[in-house]
Amino acid sequence: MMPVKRIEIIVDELEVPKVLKLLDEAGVSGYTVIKDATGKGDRGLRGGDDLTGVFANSYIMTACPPGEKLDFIVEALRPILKQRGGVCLVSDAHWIIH
Amino acid sequence: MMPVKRIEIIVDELEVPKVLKLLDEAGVSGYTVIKDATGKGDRGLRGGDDLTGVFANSYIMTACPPGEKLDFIVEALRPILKQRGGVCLVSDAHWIIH
Amino acid sequence: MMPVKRIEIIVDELEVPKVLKLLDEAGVSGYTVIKDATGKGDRGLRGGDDLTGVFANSYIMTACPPGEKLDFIVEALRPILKQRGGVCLVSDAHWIIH
Amino acid sequence: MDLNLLIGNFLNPPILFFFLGLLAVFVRSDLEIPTPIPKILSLYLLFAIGLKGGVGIAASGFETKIAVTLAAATVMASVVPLYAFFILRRKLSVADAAAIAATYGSISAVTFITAAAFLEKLSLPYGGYMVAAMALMESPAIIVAVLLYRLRSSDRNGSDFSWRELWRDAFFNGSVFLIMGSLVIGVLSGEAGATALKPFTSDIFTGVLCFFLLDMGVVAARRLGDLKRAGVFLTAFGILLPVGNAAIAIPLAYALGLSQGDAFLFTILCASASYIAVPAAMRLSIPEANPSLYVPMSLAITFPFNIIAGMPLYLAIINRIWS
Amino acid sequence: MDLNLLIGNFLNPPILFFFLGLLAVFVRSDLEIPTPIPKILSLYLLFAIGLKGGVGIAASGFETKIAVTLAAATVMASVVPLYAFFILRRKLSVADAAAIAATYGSISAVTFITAAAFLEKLSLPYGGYMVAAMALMESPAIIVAVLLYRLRSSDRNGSDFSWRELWRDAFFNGSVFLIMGSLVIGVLSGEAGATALKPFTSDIFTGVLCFFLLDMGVVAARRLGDLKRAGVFLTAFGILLPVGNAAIAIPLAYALGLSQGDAFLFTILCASASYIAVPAAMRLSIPEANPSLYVPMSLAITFPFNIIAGMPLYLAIINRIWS
Amino acid sequence: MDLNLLIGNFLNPPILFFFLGLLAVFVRSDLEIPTPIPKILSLYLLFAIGLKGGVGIAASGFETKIAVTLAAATVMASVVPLYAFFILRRKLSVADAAAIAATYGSISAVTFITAAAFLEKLSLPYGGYMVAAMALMESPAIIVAVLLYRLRSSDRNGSDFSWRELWRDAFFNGSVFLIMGSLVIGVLSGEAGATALKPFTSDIFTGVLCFFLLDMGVVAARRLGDLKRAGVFLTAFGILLPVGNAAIAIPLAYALGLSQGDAFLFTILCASASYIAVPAAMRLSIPEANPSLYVPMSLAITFPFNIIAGMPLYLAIINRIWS
Ligand SMILES: Nc1ncnc2c1ncn2[C@@H]1O[C@H](COP(=O)(O)O)[C@@H](O)[C@H]1O
Ligand SMILES: Nc1ncnc2c1ncn2[C@@H]1O[C@H](COP(=O)(O)O)[C@@H](O)[C@H]1O
Ligand SMILES: Nc1ncnc2c1ncn2[C@@H]1O[C@H](COP(=O)(O)O)[C@@H](O)[C@H]1O
Ligand code: NA
Ligand code: NA
Ligand code: NA
Repeated sequence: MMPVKRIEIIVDELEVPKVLKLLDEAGVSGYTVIKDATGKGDRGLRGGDDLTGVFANSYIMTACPPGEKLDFIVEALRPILKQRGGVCLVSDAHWIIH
Repeated sequence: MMPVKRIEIIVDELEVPKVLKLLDEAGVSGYTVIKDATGKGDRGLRGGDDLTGVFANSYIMTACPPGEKLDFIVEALRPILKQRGGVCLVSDAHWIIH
Repeated sequence: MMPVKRIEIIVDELEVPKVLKLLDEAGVSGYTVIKDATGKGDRGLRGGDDLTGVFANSYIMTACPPGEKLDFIVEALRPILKQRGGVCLVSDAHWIIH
Repeated sequence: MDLNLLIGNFLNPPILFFFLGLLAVFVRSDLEIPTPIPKILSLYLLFAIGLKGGVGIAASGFETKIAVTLAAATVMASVVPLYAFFILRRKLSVADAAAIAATYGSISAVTFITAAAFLEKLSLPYGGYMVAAMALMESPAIIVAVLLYRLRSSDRNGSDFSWRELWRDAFFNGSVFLIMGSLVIGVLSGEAGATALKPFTSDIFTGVLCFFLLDMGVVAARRLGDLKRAGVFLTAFGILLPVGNAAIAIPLAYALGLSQGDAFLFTILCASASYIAVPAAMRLSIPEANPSLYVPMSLAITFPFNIIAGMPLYLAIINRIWS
Repeated sequence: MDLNLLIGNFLNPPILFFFLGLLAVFVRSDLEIPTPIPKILSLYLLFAIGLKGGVGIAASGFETKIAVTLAAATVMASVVPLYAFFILRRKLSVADAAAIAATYGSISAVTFITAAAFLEKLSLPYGGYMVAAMALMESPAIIVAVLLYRLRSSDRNGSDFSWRELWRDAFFNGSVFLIMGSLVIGVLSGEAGATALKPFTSDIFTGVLCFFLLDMGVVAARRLGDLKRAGVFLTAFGILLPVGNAAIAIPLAYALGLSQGDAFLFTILCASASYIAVPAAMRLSIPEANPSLYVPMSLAITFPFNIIAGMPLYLAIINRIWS
Repeated sequence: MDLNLLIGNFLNPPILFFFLGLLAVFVRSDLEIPTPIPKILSLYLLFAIGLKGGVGIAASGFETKIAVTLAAATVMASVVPLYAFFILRRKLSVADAAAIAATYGSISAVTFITAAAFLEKLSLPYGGYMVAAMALMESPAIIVAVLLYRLRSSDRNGSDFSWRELWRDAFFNGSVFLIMGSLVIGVLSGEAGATALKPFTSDIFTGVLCFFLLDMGVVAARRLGDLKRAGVFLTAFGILLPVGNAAIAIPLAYALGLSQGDAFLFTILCASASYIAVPAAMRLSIPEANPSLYVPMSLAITFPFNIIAGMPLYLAIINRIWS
């Protein structure tokens, strides 16, 4: 089992393409997206109840080896999160290599 | 990056408002909810296949700094989980501060 | 709070029954499934945009005590992941016992 | 003629699609209506039946006979859970007995709708106010059951219980609210509104109902497994109580001088058991009760029994008595 | 007669269902249309109105008067955000002012659709090309607002800004694209296509609209809370600007020699505010702007005002002037 | 007249909406039909066509000619994958060859439905039993392909393979099961059922088909990228094999003495490729095969080719021969 960093990102549905582009640039091996995550944060309630996607979140998860990639992603995400809001959590995990 | 506790709660869709109220009372900075999580546990299969929400789960995730808040949440959740079933996991993570 | 291993599995929607059967055999106390996880990996983009389920992922999460169960699950999963693709992450967590 | 009714009902597309749904699960087909479609289909059915009822009332006007019928409906909905509770107490915990009592005291809108479609197929008329009766019958059983539960049960986990919430769950839960609302809108907008909405609320209605019952079949079959837990007593209860309720409802309807169509719907309401409004309310106000008992009972026993055997049976009896 | 219009509109099922949705939230009912159903309902409405418009154009043919009207529509959609911006700047940041200006410069397809249904109820005819006008009026305000924002704002976070993307968001966002596409398809397939699609696009239309407005009511009521943040100034703005726009649109429509139906739709377009296309575009190109201002303003103030009071008001005035 | 057919088909709303879907992706619009709506739309289409077919059979009755046609259909569905496999083996692995062979041996219900709508537009009649033929043609290719695969491939990963599961996936997968079920229900409920369901199954059918094809266009365009991997050989295969199958099907249909409408549908069935039932089955029983080959081939090449150029082409030839 390979130690990896598990990065969880929660952002506007509308920001998702930008974040995924960023992950591709970082060269992660892949990612998983769960749409229609509702929630609450500094920008208030986010019902998935609208037609605009302005108030809907998506949940993005990617596992990547610790090191440069991770730092690149984190640094690239900061401005987005700062400007557009959202959350990014990093935790440790082990990847079952197959 | 700030060390935080990542709390995951899986409960009846019907219990969600109660749990969120509890989280608000605990003063967490926010939370994320993913509806329509199906699953299996002590109370048997939980298809998302019903009209009542009685057999549907929701997944709730919140990140909060370790310490009192966490303890408050855990203690407040216990009776709910005991009575209504459900699961609560706590793990370590780092929050990208923006 | 009981230390547990948090196993996350992301596979084809079509593989889910097989994986859940496997988890039941391993005797886990339960699991949670989130359907319609889209994503990207070695097998390319996985829009949830098709009628076949061939290109849709599901997210499976189970918490189980460290030890044999875990090893059994990991070993049983490897061939499936190898052949059908997908990802399995294992991380540490604490279960709020109720 | 009873047999004709039975067969006629059996060959009714909605019923056939219910069977198709059951069959899908038995042959382990992966056929299923993905969430949240069943939810929206049921909202559509409530929306449509509510409007139909409202327009019907607007047309017929409001007579005292209607008021009497509505009163009778409310009374039945409050009495049924009482005797159901005491029957169930012989074998079950207070919590389970109360929750199942609520389930059978309340009504199943889809059963009502299927029955109404059955009447239309036989071109037997019915009054729009019966929809109002349905709406009125959803909630009382919930209140009665929770009262029984709280009077009889030692552990009241009063901590997080609130009458206000119960009241809201009982009278303002989505389905009750939507039927009532559509009913009122039907009354207000009357003929004009009716004609504008007819293609949506009437013409495609049967088709949507078929689709919905297809899903009901799948869900019912899936829940059948839980019945092992329910055992013989509850399985029998799931068939005999509806018949018993019908045995009370039919004479009562006769005494009230209802038309055959109205009497039939009144009977089916008393005989039917809830699986939308009540389970949600019970889960919240009687958490000790086991949903794997009361949901499969109403969904996998009483609902199929009513739409397959119950409807033709009740109607046959009514035809005998009225003619 | 104004009063009749008001009441007639008020008793229109779609409006009544909008109120029902509001009410559901106020009584804290759990009634809601689950995602993604509202999305698909709105796609259906755009699809249907687009086809209707296209067929209408195919029937009427393309005269210069149409071209003039379309030009006037585009001009209005570009001018409204200008003066809206400078009014808003008195109290708001450049970002918020620009975003709200875009919201009110653009249009609300659902308001237009509700207005069209209102006309059909009164059997007042309107030209299919008004749908084209609607489609044309969605985008200009977005461009204008972003221009204003980028000229006036110091921090342009130019980093991730791209005109190509803005252009695409403005002209190819899902709703604009679907209306335009359906419109063209309506023109191409003409009468033959129309008859084949009529049951889907016309007959069940009102019913679907009711369902959609039920959800709109729920969403609007949920967003009402955000209005505290908006305050008196913006709440007043949300009502007065539409009226002001109407006061410009009506004489203009008269000058252009539009029929009463077309004038009414032209007015409602100018008076309506966007809550689908614009918020998404603003979120991406003016991220500093606070969506909790511009969304609730258009959704919870302007939309209800227009469909409840605005429509009968504007039509009454038009009837006065034209007759 | 061929040209008229081509244009007439091209201006058919469903086809136009397919193009609109393609266009949406090319201009990078964010238009999309959110899941699970496409799924439910396709269930609706199967439901509706199944009922139509059943009612048709109930009306026409069951003659030997029908039996012969169904037999021929089954044979074609078993033979096509055979020769397809050996053609494909020249360039591809056993797994990929078998999976693609299954894809082209089986049928596309939506292609069939679009073809049926095309016939109705030209008011050419067809027999309800052709729907039965469609249902029968879905599964054999799956069995044949898996047989070929398991005979020819060294690595059989027999571990988790089960014929029972394969059988179930082939004959009881959701789409096959729903068509078959609706067909039988159509036969059982006959005229009475038909009239009750007509508004839902027939009137709004074309509209729903347009919506579904809009989504098909989006999905097909998205999958176009994968075709790079497919290369020239498979791209050509995706067009030439259908034409080849049609070249066999048309004379066969003539020999069987089918009407023009039935012959056309028989041809389109042989020419069409599956992208619902087969991919799911292949994924499970031939996991080595690459879905990014067989799905885009049927979805992004063969499906568009058939509904745009194939349908008018096949019909033109049939008209020539039959007249
Ligand atoms: N402490 C938290 N834990 C989990 N999710 C959060 C937290 N804070 C914010 N979020 C999620 O991130 C989204 C955007 O956060 P914000 O930008 O702070 O409004 C919220 O809608 C939540 O879904
Ligand atoms: N060991 C577990 N791992 C992950 N999820 C679980 C586990 N046990 C239970 N769950 C989830 O929690 C829900 C309620 O659990 P229970 O109350 O035990 O029936 C289940 O339906 C699952 O979705
Ligand atoms: N590095 C990763 N992080 C998160 N999810 C991943 C990762 N790699 C693959 N996945 C998920 O696993 C699915 C199947 O992966 P694959 O078999 O590599 O195509 C993908 O569609 C993603 O949803
Ligand atoms: Na009852
Ligand atoms: Na406007
Ligand atoms: Na074929």
